[in-house]
Amino acid sequence: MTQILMPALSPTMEEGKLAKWHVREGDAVKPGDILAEIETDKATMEFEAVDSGHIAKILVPEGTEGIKVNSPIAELRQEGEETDAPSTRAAAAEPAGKSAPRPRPVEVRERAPVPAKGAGETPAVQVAAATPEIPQGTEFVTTTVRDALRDAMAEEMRRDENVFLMGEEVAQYQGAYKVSQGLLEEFGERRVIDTPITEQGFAGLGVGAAFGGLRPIIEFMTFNFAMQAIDQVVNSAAKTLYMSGGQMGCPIVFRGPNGPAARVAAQHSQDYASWYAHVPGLKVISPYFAGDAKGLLKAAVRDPNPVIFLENEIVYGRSFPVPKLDDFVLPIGKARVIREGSDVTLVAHSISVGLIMDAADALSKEGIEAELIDLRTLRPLDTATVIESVRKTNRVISVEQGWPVCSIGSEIAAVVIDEAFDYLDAPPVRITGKDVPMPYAANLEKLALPSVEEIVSAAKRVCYR
Amino acid sequence: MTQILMPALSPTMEEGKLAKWHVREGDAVKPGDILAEIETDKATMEFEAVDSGHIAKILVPEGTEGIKVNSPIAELRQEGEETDAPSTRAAAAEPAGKSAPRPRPVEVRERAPVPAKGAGETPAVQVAAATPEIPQGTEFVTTTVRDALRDAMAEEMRRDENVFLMGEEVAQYQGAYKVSQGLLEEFGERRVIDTPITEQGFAGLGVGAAFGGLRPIIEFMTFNFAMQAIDQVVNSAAKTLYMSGGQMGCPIVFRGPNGPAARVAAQHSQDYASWYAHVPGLKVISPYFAGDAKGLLKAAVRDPNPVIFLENEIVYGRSFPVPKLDDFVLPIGKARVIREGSDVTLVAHSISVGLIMDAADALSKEGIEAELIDLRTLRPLDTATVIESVRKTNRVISVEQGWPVCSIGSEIAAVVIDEAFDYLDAPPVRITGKDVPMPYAANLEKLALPSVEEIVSAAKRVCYR
Amino acid sequence: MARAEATAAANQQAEFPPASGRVDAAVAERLKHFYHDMLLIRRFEEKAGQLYGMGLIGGFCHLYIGQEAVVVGMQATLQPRDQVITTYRDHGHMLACGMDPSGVMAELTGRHSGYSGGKGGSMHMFSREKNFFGGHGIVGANVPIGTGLAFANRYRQNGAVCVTYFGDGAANQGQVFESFNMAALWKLPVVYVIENNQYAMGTAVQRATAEVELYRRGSADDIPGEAVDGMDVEKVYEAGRKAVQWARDGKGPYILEMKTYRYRGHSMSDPAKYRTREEVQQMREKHDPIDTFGARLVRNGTLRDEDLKAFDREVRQTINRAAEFATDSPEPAPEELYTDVLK
Amino acid sequence: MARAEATAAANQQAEFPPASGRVDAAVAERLKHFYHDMLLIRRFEEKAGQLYGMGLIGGFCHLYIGQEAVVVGMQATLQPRDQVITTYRDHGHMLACGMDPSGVMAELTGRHSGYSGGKGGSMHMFSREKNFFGGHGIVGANVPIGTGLAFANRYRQNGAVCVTYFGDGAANQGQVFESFNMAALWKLPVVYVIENNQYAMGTAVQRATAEVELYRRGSADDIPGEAVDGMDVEKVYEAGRKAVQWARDGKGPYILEMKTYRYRGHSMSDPAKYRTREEVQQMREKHDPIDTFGARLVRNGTLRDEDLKAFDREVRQTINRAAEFATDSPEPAPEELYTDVLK
Repeated sequence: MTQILMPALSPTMEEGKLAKWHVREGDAVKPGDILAEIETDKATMEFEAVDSGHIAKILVPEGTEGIKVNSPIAELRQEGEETDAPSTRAAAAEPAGKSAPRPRPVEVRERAPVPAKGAGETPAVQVAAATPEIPQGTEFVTTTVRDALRDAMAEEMRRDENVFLMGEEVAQYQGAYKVSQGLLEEFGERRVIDTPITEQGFAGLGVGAAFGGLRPIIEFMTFNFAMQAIDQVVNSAAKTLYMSGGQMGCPIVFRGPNGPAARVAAQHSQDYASWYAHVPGLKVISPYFAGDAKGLLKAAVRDPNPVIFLENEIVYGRSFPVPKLDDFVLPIGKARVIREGSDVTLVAHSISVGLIMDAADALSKEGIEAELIDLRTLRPLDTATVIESVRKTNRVISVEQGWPVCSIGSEIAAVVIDEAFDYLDAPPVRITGKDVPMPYAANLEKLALPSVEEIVSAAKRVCYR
Repeated sequence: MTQILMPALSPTMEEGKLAKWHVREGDAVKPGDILAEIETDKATMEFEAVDSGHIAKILVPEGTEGIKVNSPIAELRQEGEETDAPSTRAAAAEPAGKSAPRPRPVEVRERAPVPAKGAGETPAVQVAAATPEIPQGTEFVTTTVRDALRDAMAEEMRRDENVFLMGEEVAQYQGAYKVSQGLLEEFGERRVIDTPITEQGFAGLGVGAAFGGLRPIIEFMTFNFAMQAIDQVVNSAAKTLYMSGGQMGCPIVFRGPNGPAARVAAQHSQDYASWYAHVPGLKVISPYFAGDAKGLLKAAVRDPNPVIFLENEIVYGRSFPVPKLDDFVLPIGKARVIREGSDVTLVAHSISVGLIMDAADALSKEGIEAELIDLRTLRPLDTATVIESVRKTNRVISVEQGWPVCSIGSEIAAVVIDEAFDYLDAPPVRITGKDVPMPYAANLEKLALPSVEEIVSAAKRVCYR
Repeated sequence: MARAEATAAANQQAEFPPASGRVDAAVAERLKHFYHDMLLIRRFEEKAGQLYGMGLIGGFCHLYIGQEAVVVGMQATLQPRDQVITTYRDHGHMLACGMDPSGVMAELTGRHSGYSGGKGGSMHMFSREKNFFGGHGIVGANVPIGTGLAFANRYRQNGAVCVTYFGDGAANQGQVFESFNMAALWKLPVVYVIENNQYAMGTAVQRATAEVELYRRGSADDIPGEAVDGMDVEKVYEAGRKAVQWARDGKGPYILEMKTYRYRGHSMSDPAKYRTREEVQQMREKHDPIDTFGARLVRNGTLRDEDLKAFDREVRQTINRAAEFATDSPEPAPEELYTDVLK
Repeated sequence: MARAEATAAANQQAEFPPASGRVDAAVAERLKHFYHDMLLIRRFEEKAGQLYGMGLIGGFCHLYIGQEAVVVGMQATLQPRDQVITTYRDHGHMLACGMDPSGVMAELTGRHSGYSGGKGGSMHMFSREKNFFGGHGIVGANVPIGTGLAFANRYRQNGAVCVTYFGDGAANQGQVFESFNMAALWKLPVVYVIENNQYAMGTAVQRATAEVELYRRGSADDIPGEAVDGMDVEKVYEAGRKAVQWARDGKGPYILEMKTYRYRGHSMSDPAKYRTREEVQQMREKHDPIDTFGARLVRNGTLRDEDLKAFDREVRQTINRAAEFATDSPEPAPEELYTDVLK
């Protein structure tokens, strides 16, 4: 008897729903037959048989949600090939061997901003308090970052006929990471356009369309693929306004996931934040929370300049409260203090904001109150907010997933030392991705990325504890 | 009568030689006729007539050297078209109007390294003193950086049959900037290869050739054009050794001019130093002196890793002493103290080394002794040499032509603050190219670039003078 | 320079080619403008070369001398709403689009009154008013951009066509093929004009390109292509009309390979050792687009010798005024360094 | 896995196709190896899918199921000195090159004993020993690299050919055309194998490519091209022999478009909604490269049903051993994080 286990059907899947059984007990199956439909965090997938045999028992009825990956869902009676023993073993519920690394855990739990100290209100209202754009009493809706981005695009496309979305798999496929779900249906093929795999070509085509008066949103399946298009982004989009003495505005958004996802290795895991932040003529946005993702993407679409909008694949599935407002637009270029504290300033953007939040919780237990800054925009960098905080806490730690040399952290350190030299009680600390291409192995990938432990330890060090 | 003036025949030409007259006094000429052959800093150019008329007088005999651009070399008697008056005026020796901007002056004078304090030896020997690779008593030959680079390639190609040079115009044309002069003649079409204008393609082809056991030198006409190829440089060349667990070495050199030249505007003037320095898996070299250019390029060709070799178009024409050795190879990854001083450390690479040398002279007159560091290699960055100097001088100023955000200067500041926090008497200063695309206008271009004045002023400020 | 526009407008109705040896009035008017506009470009470029020699123009400066028939013939096929985009050898295109020679020359000298306020220089100039979209410095990069302008036209159903010029060297760039594929797939209204002047900088076409018939460059995408004598403005016009109409009719892209020649080096600093002086002289003497066309006009009675001389005088005046303007205009104010980075 | 190599070696002299219905001994040997190697890939991929479902394999994982005939047929045309390079759908290529299934599977599970020491994963694996040059994650980027391997062969006059595989999606990338041009211009010994499995991720060929006959993709460079039934290993072998010989003879590049099909999604996380279940079933039932070929071998007497079953048992054992090895091997040591960045 072989146990059929709940499969992992995406790099980031932890658990799923058994939407439908395609077989009943007693049915004969052969490899390739569809056994069931499974709902993952992104899509409904068909689950195929790998071995021949008969379904002896169905262990989990259809409609069950939250089934952990690798838990048994059915039993298969095989044709009794004696050589299949190892297969049975390998398919056992608890894989043997010294380790069975799971995909790096994805925190899909709802994750609200940490409340400011002493406030008794709900986290959602705390977002409001820190964001003057949201009127008192606004209702909040828990939304994934993925859906917040989609909603931002949909709203802007409804508002302005000149806005369109173009990229690989954005239309029929609903987005490689499902960010454009539903847009083709609402806006049609004219405005939601699948491209060939020709990044340089369609990035340049987008620039031309922007010169021609449209408002393109160009999705890169990941910014790793945008390296092939970066000449068009920098030389054509970023520089032309200047080269034309102000004539040729290029209102375009280049967006997509940036940095590492989970186990996709070196060529798919680079963080381009510091490269783009280096280039005048661009604006660069890298949000963490769903509300910021929505409000800033809407601002990006309306901005008359080329905007690089760096998302994060793992963050797509995280949920946060988003204000229920008809037209929620946030200003580009403003960092946000997401938690006040007196002992050390932790600065981050994108997924690393989650790390500093966890670190702050841990530090608080040890009596260190960290002030947390979500940069949100990387160009222009809101150095004033950082400096103001450092003048209070006298210590600063930056956290990012990118490589260390000439990083966002290097810039933060240089700015802080320049503008708050006399306030510093310890040198600024940069916590970054390690200075290596991203490894595939689960244990090495974990080591390559910044961790809560590193942050906590650095914070204690600069606080001389 | 119209004066025929010595023409400027390249973006960097200041003066030239009248190699040959093709006309004599009394000859009739019409537009397009060749008047003379002029030797510029790069090539011998034919100089054509613009107007019709007769050569009335030849003012400068052939063979004359050092004729300043715009000085009269002959007189033309035109056919007497009355409407040509403005033309005559425009062609006058001293152009009227409020300004006649000249191309940014190129310092072609021989420029030896500044002697270390107190030494009575010649500058050439000083280079030796600071460079353990050069035996005592070695003869030095004054060489342009252009020729030093060519000599390095020629020597390596003679040494190793697997070394070849590929790029746009490297063969028949002898290099767009004449760096590969003579190589086609010596090594033939098999090893000196003109490519189509397809940067991504031939960069990738070079990577494949390196995987296949050859030692490619890929010349980019400028690193500005390499932005189209940067995916191959980073994803294929830099990451594959790691992704293959050490199997797939990629011994390749990508070289060419980087950063601004003279008046070539935004798309041809970007400095990519910090971008490449950011990327693990690469080595990044950016020399100033001819000897370093030679010794480090030879090291780069022999290195088993992908090496980015950043040259500078304006520096090509500068001359420095180069040791006359059969095989002069320098270690990659070592900065060099080119002048000792006690008051402030000035750090630079490439053409900015010339600026800090001039600044040090000026500062010395005001009683401030600067220590000068030529980084030479940007990855790995020789932070030890910088830190050691800063611990002595307690002040540091970095100078580069690239943009400020996430720059080499940001990295220097972050490293210094981390490793010499308690030694600093003033915050590190970053002097960089301004945070704008490069403008074309002569006056704006000058303002966009770091100047000796800025360095001197910053040095006085950090010394509290 | 309203002339170029007038030419274009005048010719939208005119029949072409003329049925007999004598030409009717509208056609005659067009032919005169052809001659005039080519001459204007020629004299402009000669003057630019002169100012470069004097150090008044800096950096790179890529002259269009020899190729005048291409832009002049093409421009006459366009309507004002149509767009033009090209590479860095762009002075001729700007003049053909009706941009003011003084403003172009002032940009070359890096003055405030230049089309880009002195910030762009020879390679980067634009006129939204004249639908001229540059002037781009990266070889081949303007091709996706031009394709994007055509995409915007189709998106807006505005009936406009984008003429995207590039050279034989750019014709090997990957993004050109990527553009061809998208333009063909989506039937975008774009005419690709390959100005094959035989040398990509110093590399002769056959040394850089496996298939030297560049009009076939779109054959992998089934894009119609045609080789044209780019030294004959009438042939350019004829082929251009057909191609532009094809694109305007929604049939998709069209490729015109203009066989042409540049007399000068790639840029001002190119000694052009890769070809013989004789080759250049041969082209100048036997195939010059202006001389041969002028002679034809005199031969068929459209113009007299005196008319040609009068054109020359007028054009020289225009150019001299432009040079004067470009020399006398002030440089940009220092604070302009920081403007136009963002809108 | 010395079998794949043995197949290649055995077949260098053998006649093909057989003249009569019965096949001679050498040919029969080759055909058996075809069947065996295709089956090995199929079972390997099924197991990989299973381990992915168990969370033992992470990230992306692009299965080759359905396309086995392409690499198996091609590999048999090669000599040991020839090189192979492909994209990220690379497991089949590695097995066909003779790489150890255990080492490949251990790389998929990210273990120290994997071909890249666990650092590369499914998309980035290499074997210098077997002349397999990856395994590349950027669509199209392996094409210039493969062209460069061919360049090195020509440079060294070593008589080797580089087979460069890529998909229908990659066939639109600009750098592919750039490579075609250089390969044609310099007559490099490279065979481009376009594995047209009909969908670039979720985009059907005709939605991404103006000219859907991909073997014509080199026509702008006059590169000979040919469409091949990629579901029939014998047809692949036949076409491959011709193409490889062409390249080896110094005649330059050759393009083979393999019409094939992948049964699974683009990667493990692809629900593949862009095609119908019926379309997939139709391919599996009527055109499966293994089933149809196996039936043919039984029909013409080369193998008996029992032989097929014996192959299946042996292959399953190999694969199960590989899975066990890949599950039991330790992860890389933590200090490996910092090795192999530079040599």
